Amino acid sequence: MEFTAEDAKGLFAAFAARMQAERDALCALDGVIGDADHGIAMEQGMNAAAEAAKTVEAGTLQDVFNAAAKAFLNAVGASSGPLYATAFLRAGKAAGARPSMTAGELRTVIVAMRDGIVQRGKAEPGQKTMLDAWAPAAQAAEAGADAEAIAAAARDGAEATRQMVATLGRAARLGDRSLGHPDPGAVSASMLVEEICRAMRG
Amino acid sequence: MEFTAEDAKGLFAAFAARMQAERDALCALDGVIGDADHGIAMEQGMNAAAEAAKTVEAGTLQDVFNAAAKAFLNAVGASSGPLYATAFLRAGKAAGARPSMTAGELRTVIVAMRDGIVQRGKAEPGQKTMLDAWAPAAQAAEAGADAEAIAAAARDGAEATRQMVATLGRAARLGDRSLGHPDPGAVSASMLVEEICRAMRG
Amino acid sequence: MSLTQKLINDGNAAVDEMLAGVIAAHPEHLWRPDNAPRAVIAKHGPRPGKVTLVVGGGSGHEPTFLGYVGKGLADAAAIGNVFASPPPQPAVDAALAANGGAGVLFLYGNYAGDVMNFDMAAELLEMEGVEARTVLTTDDIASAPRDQRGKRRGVAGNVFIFKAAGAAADMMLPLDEVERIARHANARTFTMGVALSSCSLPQTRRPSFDLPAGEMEIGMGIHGEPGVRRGPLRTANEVADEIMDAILAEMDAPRGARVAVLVNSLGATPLMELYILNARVAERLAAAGLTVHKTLVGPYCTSLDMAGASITIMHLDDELQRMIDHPCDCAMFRQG
Amino acid sequence: MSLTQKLINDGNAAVDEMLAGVIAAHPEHLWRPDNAPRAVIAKHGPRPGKVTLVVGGGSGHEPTFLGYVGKGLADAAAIGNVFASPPPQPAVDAALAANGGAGVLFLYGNYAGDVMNFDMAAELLEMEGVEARTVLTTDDIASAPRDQRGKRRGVAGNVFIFKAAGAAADMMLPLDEVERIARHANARTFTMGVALSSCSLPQTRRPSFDLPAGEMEIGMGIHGEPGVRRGPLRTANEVADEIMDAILAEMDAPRGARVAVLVNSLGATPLMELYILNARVAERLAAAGLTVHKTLVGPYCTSLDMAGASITIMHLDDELQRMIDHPCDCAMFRQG
Ligand SMILES: Nc1ncnc2c1ncn2[C@@H]1O[C@H](COP(=O)(O)OP(=O)(O)O)[C@@H](O)[C@H]1O
Ligand SMILES: Nc1ncnc2c1ncn2[C@@H]1O[C@H](COP(=O)(O)OP(=O)(O)O)[C@@H](O)[C@H]1O
Ligand SMILES: [Mg+2]
Ligand SMILES: [Mg+2]
Ligand SMILES: [Mg+2]
Ligand SMILES: [Mg+2]
Repeated sequence: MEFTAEDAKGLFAAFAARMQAERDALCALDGVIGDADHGIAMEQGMNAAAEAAKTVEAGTLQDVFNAAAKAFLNAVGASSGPLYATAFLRAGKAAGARPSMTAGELRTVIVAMRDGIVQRGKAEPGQKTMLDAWAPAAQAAEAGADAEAIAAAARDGAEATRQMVATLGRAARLGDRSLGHPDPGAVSASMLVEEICRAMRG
Repeated sequence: MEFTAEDAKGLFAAFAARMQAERDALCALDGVIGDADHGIAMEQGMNAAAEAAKTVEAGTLQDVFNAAAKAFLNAVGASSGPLYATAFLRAGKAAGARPSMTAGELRTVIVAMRDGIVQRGKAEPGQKTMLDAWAPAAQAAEAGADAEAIAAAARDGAEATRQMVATLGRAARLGDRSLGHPDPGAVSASMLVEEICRAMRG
Repeated sequence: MSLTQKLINDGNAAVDEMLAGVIAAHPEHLWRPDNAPRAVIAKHGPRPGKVTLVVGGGSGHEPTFLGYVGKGLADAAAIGNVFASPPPQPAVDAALAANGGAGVLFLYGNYAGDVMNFDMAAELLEMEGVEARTVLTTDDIASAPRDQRGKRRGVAGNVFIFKAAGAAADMMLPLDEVERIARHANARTFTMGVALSSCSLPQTRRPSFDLPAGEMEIGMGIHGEPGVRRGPLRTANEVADEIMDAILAEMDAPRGARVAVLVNSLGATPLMELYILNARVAERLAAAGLTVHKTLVGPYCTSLDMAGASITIMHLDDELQRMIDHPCDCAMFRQG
Repeated sequence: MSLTQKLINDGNAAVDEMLAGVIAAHPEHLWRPDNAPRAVIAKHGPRPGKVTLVVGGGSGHEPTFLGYVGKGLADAAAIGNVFASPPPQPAVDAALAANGGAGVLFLYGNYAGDVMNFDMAAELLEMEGVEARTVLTTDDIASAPRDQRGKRRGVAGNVFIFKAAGAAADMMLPLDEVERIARHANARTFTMGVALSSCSLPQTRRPSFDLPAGEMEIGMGIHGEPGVRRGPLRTANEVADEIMDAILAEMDAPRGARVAVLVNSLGATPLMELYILNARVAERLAAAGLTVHKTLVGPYCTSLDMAGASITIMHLDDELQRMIDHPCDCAMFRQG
């Protein structure tokens, strides 16, 4: 199965729709341990990314990811902006300056996104950040797991942030009070991974 | 039955106790058509008046009323301050520079208070003010009614303010919206009249 | 019902503790006479031969009144209990402590209590041989019809009216002139506000009135007095439009006229919302062909912790513009 | 649950509408480049040879940041969405529009998002040949232990730290010096706050967190981030004491030292409560033998419509005192 530049645009549209639907729930999660805006950032960012992706004419996969990266960053700022902008730039590089790839190669996109997030945010697994969803997803992808399993790895990773004490980002000042609450960035990440996996299955 | 300067001090103590007990209810009434502070003004004013009255040594009835008037005014300001200060000054003049009078002469005190309120506030009956309790009470007192009847006249007067449209004071800007709500100043006035009538009965 | 959330100690002591904090914060601007703790006097400003401008009223409107005491603005303020006119004594104390010997102007909002107390103060001053006049501010256009201007309340327009009178006095104009300018400023100043939540008094810590979520009170006074009507909460633009429609109709200024604008928080409404309102106010004024000479945005005349805002427009002429531009240096308001 | 009561139009447009209202209100102080609507630049201040001080961060803290743009203070601000760091572009735009050619200092609160975005901005500037440095403010003593000062958040102390750096730049000191003074100011500035209610974002209009009546959050951040603990709401004096105990212990200033004080509203808490707090702050400082050189009281660094307050103490030395006393003329903050 092929994954074309048009499919990439569709993926960003799916991201946007999902974040729109989850906006208030993500804000509520962020309200418990952060500043209650994560759903807004993700919704605005993905809306802008999807818009920008849509307007890429006859471009390569990389063109689509690059346009999305820039749009996400400029619409959002915040923590999510640089993290996802860098992730998309890396993903675009991985997908390459070509009109399409196989859907299975979306695994390399997941891995690249993880790498971009690490590059920008310098997080390590276990610090209760979005990386705790992206890292297990990328590991599963690197191991060649199927779409279902990759999505499950991200979901489990997000769920596991409940038991972590935050040491990076806004919640890091909370100490033990962050225990018991999932990290909003990890939860939204697992949703994005789900959308990518849906695209992988076609 | 005699009403002595000591009894006058007791009367102010009774005013203070009554206003303390009714403070929040009077504030709530004032909140509907005014600024929600009438109970506070009356409590603070009567506390100060009772305190000042208590410290008058070997004074006449007039001395007690004068001390109370000054203390009430300085503790309160607001609308109630000048109105009750003037009322107490007039009441003191009526009671006279003598150590005591008969309890029945408290009727002249009620009349004098009404006169003081009119002098200071220039209200007319029917404008939905404290005068609408003091005026019927004073009329009953002038007619020689007994304590019970005077108190009832004040209560009925206060109750009747419900059906009035305010044309003086803070509520005057409300127009018809003041209809259906009693005037807080009239309600507190009827309570004060009750306390005077209780003293009249001994 | 639980008490409202406030950082206070004892509700009855709130005003005096606040004043202690004000004097501690602004020793260069303000002082109080030893025996007059409710009279706040400007360190600089009062001087021989100058008309003494005394403002005042109930507490809970900070920075009104004491924040506008200073060189170029008011010489002194008489401070009342929360939402309660001061008694006559602090007004007398304030006037005497700042007395420049050229007469006293009492300038304050039109409320029954204030009128009675300041009138008594003026009588006491006259007894001491000090000439005292009174000008009442009546800028709240929601509080009485146009033909009953004298019955209206004084609200946030105080800021501009005090400013104009303070400038006139600072220019050493005689009492007649200061009074005339104060009246002139008041006649050309128009305010209307909306409340989005009740305030609550420190003594009771209960909401002064009920305002259900989703509703607003239009034409709200600055003491929680009900306004002209209740209505569903509208957008900032709709609120600004309703207020500007009313003000522009009344002000009836020709195209090309200049105005001063105050977008005021009633206490709990933050700057973001005020500036959103101002964006629309500026649009409406431009559409009416009016030139904005000066804009103030912020908590200038509050109602304790009430959420809501008011819009004030002063219709300038050359004289008022000069007064509004005149420098002033108060603890809570500086300019020039 | 019903929406919180706000005077806005569209939550997503709130920041841009606010900025339109700010520019309309303060055309003498502020302007925006045509293609950079989120960069706010001082009309006066930036000039050749002068270090360019750029501040910035999320919106919702007004008058922080844009209110401190002006002669003698910041040259420009980069404006983010509500509680969200601006992306790199407005920071670059702001720096270039105000560029004096003597280097740029980015000065902002220590938050993960701001650090990432401003670092990207600095990289972009370096690519254009403009030297850019960064100083993070970390004055919130409740946000990390003393030995991890670098992890702490920047909160209301921003006002004093920006002021010191802005003065240094206005005195035409070189980039090294401006940076040193900014770091020095930050090291000697200590803040702690309490929240009495949640804020709510204009986009969601839901309380950001639950805070039951009768409780307060101690050590609250300025974005509604939870503080160090929950506790029953205490009196103003108890709150001031808890904060002052913590600050005095950390500041460790010898008797006779001078301090600057900021008693700050988080948005919905009115001046009366702030001045009541200040009365106690002044008492505590006097008891510690410290001299109050300057006191600011008001909404200086807010969290939308949150109720609550913070206390900031800056431990002055001769240099910082000079910087704090230096005149400045911003739309929302003037002095000297
Ligand atoms: N250095 C980092 N590396 C990876 N993820 C991070 C980092 N810092 C923060 N995050 C993630 O960002 C999320 C918050 O994003 P968002 O709410 O949009 O931004 P902000 O914290 O600026 O309000 C956190 O839940 C966390 O997952
Ligand atoms: N001119 C007046 N004459 C008589 N009573 C008046 C007058 N003006 C106001 N009042 C009374 O004062 C009451 C309000 O008193 P209070 O709440 O203590 O003062 P304020 O209106 O200054 O807050 C009103 O309910 C009314 O009864
Ligand atoms: Mg967040
Ligand atoms: Mg009242
Ligand atoms: Mg009152
Ligand atoms: Mg944020």
